[in-house]
Amino acid sequence: MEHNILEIDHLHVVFPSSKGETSPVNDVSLRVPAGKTVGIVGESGCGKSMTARAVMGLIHAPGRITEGEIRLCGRDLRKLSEKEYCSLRGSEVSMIFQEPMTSLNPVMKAGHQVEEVLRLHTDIPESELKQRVIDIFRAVGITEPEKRYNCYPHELSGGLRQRVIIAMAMICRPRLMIADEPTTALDVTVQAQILRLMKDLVSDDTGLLVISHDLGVIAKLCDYVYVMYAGRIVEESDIFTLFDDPQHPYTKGLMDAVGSLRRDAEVLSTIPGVVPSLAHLPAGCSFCLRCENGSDRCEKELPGLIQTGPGHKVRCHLMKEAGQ
Amino acid sequence: MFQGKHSDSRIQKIPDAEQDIRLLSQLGEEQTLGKKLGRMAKENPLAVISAAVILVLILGAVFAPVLTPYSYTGMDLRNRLAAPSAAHLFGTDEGGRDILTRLLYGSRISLLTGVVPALLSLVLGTALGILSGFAGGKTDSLIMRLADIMLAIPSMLLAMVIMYTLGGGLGNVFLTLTLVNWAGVARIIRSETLKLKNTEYVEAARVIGVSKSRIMLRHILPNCVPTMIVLFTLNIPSSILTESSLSFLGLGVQAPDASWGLMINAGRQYLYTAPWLCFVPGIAIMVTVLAFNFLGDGLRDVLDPHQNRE
Amino acid sequence: MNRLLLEGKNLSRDFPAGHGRKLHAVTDISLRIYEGETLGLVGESGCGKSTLGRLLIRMLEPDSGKLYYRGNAVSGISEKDFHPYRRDLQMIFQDPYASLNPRMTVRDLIAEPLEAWHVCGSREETTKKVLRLMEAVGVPGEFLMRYPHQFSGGQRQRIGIARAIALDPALIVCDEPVSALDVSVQNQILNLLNELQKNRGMSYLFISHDLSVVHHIADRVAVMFLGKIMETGYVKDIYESPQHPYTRFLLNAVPVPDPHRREDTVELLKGEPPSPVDLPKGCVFHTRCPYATEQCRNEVPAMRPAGRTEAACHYPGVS
Amino acid sequence: MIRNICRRLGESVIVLLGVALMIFVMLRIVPGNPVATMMGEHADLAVIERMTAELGLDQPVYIQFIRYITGALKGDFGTSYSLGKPVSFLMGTAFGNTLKLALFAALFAWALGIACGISAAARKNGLADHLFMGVSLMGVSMPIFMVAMLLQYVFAYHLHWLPISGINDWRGFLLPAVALGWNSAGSISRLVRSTLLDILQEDYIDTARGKGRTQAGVLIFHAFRNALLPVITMMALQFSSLLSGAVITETVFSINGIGRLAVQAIAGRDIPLLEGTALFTTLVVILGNLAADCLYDILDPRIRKEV
Repeated sequence: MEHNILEIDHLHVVFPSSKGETSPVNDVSLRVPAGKTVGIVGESGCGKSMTARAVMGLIHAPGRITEGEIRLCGRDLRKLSEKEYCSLRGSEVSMIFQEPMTSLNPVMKAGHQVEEVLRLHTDIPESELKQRVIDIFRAVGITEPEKRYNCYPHELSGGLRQRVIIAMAMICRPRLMIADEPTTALDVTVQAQILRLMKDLVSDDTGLLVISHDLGVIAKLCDYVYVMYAGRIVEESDIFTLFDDPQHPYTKGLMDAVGSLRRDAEVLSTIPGVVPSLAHLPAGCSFCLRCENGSDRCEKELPGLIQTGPGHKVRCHLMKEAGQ
Repeated sequence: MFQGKHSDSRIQKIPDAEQDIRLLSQLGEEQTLGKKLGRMAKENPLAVISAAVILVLILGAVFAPVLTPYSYTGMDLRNRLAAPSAAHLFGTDEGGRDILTRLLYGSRISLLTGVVPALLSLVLGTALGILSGFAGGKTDSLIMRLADIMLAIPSMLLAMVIMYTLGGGLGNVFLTLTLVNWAGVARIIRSETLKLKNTEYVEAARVIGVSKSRIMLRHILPNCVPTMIVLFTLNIPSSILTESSLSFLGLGVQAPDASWGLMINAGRQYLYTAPWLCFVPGIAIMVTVLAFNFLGDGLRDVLDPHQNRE
Repeated sequence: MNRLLLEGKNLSRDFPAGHGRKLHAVTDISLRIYEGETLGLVGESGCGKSTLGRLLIRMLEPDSGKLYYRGNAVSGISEKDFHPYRRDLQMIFQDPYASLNPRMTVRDLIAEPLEAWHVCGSREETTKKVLRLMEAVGVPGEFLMRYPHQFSGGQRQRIGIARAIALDPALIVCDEPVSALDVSVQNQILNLLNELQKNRGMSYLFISHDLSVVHHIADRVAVMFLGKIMETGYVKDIYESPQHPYTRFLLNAVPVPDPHRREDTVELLKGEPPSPVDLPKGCVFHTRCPYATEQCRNEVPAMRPAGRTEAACHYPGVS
Repeated sequence: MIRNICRRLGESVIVLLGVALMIFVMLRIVPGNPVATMMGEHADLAVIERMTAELGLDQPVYIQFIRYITGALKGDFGTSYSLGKPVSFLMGTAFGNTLKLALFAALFAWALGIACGISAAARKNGLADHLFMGVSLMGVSMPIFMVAMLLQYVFAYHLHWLPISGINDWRGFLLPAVALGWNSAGSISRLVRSTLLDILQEDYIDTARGKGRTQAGVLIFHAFRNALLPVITMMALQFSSLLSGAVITETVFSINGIGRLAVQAIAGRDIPLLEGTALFTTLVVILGNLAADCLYDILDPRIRKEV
């Protein structure tokens, strides 16, 4: 029987602002099963990064989690003290950040930054630390690891820095790794290398959560996908069903936009309009103003997640009608 | 099904999420000056209080003759070095003159020595700074070397040397403080100009064919304004402090003009017998400078593009 | 074939890289842009594509090389003599947040080129023209007096486009105009650019790192690597039968948004681009090329016809 | 890096020459013959002329300047009119005192400034933050002579804990050093705080927290190292303002230092002495900045490794 590494239930993240509170993450529930890679896909500002930060306990003030549960291997993370959380970060759950150029401390040697994780979480004797780091460098495909150990971040290329960050995230063999747009800042040829490396990150008793706006990256890595829009999950499904049979109008629009570009259509598909402001979300479906089939009901009543097939859920009133 | 609907007017009216996200992550959103000041007023009550204090000081200076029954030169030798009392709120000095009265009149000089040099050095420094940053080459190195020289000499000594050359007096104090302060302004405005010069919107103006002088006036100068306001507000207290130090050494304004620094200079020999002679004007200086600093800090927090993340 | 619009010959440009060293951004590039076409310029970050774009419209001066606009030599002439050509050579920028002066209203922003060239007689006339331009790019006229921060990224990019087309230029250099935008908005802008080209007949030099975007919008493509053009040709030929190994690796590296095709079958390029400060001898690609020979390490390959494209490779079509 | 230092050294020499020229010219355009001023109203005209010639003051200004510079290079800044001794001798004795005072003050300012800055940044908008920043701003806003007189009044006059003036032992330095360093401590703590707060927004801080570093660990092991760079530059600049402040502090506490010498020079209309003190102080400031630049290069790996 498969078990879940990460379970998020009804997570709400709230940011107070001058115009009242906004919720970049609104009633998000998701699962990362052992041995699987799960993706969250959505456009900028949909709350996908904020969800990842919530799991890491790294939401910047004044934002805070107001509701919901986050369980890592059964432990409720929201009940942890800050100290307990610190001992968890890096050892049980770790994050691969988006910007390799700025995510490493510029005045520390790359090797020392990775070593730091071991120092914080393990009792490995001082004499072995360096060897461990060099081993992990080799494992993530860093050539000449002994030399790179002593390099400062500015002496490394973007791809190498991202490998260092991955090394840092995996060196303590955490149960869950979160990759927030891990290849967005990289060139295509380097991105392909990093994606290939990331495919091998998951083992039988760990999980990987990938955050991306790029359907190509998601298609390459993930087993299961959540689509987010304006702070809510609008569709979830296994990867094949999602790409073969997208149900939510937003997901369809997104797929069409990407698909028409690839097919080289004469006129490209677009989703009309812009993402609504989080401060002015309609009471009902947040996509209703951009949706072709939006009705009065959509504007007023928030649709729930409706099961349309095995493991396939969609947040849309049209679905219910289709199911009835 | 979603094809070619980008001109649908319904869509354009939906407010934009990107902005909210930017606000959320506390990245500075471009706002108008008025809005920023409003934000400061809301988030930084100290800055508002400081502005009020400054207003009170200015009113006190302007209406000094109305506010006090005493004359500021009139001696009253029977009443020398009187301690603070109901009649003389802050006591009297060695000539029996009311200290509150002298303080009010002195604030005219002290505020002027803050504002006038700050304004003059702002104009001079901004002009030279923009010129230096925009022209580059020889003009740039000439102006910047000159600024380096001015900045290398400790400001107090520079002020002393210039005051020695020019002699005392209010006008010369203005000139001296301007000469001491312009270089700092020029440097900051120059680096601001260099940054602005490399922005995409200045490049975009160049590609359109906008002339250089127009780029300086329409694109660079207006975007320097927030920095200029902050520099101006922070140069006032530093000028007041330098002037008070100069007057304390007897090098600043000359009697019968009375600045707060000069009052302290005169009262110094009575420090142990009549400490209010020194401490009352001293506190006045501190409060004034503090108010301008608080206001300047508040303005910087909302105006300075480099500090906007707070 | 349409008439030749702009031609760059042997353009080179270095930048100081500190400590007396040079960063070779563009090395000996020759390029032609024809009337009414879209030339896509693709390459990874730091390959010099933005520099090349700016060299071609003289927003940057080349260290060496010549520039011809409709047959007239426009390099080596003074800035004043060049000024009349400026009108015809416009640009759209990457970052819609940085390329509009935050202190100017939409009206002033779009009027700026009109006023700089005294296109309209009066203020009212200018405003009318501004409104027409806003309509053309799909920004509602009622937003005339708004400031850039009140718009979304896509709308700002539309304002930038309105500025660029205000003077009816013959060529617009589009420097990564959609890379800062989300995919649904990106498609809106691409549709707009296509529509404007159809109506107005200008040429685009479309600079992008995104191969699918270039595939869609370009008629011809030039692939750049480390300051050199590796391959040029019609978009169909480049994407279907690339001759230069770099082009092939680049195309293979793009992740396909289709989970059924995610198995890793193709060979990936090893390593990362060398530094543009210390260019490799011979072919600049040889350090990453699995087919490199002694000849590649020593001899700079010339651009020559290969298959249906032109490639700068000693062994075009090798695999 | 060596090249950088050489370039800066060259620039410093140019700036120093510029300073010398400026001060020299400024003091020469003072109306009236300085010798006459110095000797008083009743001096014999012939004597004045002889003195003028002796001091070389009848020569064109540029010749005087060249003479002065060549002299200064040999350590000869001329003879003080008012004190009748060589300027270099006077400055030699005074400089020791000023340096000691400035170093004590700097030590006090740096230690207090950094400690306050870090604790304020650790909890932005917390109690410590408001308290320390309020005190710092007061430090920046109080004229040095006020602080000095206040300290004198409270600790020497009322409490008799420390001497009112004079620097016979380390206790004598205590009040002047605090008075002088107070202001700098304020500037430094404000800079430390704002730099740290800026750095805490950087991506690599998230990385460090993601590793499991505690808030304090992040602040000390990651943020402070990076904050040190701008703070060091600031400290060097503060050294210049310390020397400015020394003029006042030395006057209030009657310490025989360079600053007091400068004040005496002005009182005695003593041009060589004023020139000498101004130039020498500037030299010290420039050397301080040079040292800070080098330290910056050593601390920042981004500059260090690029040879």
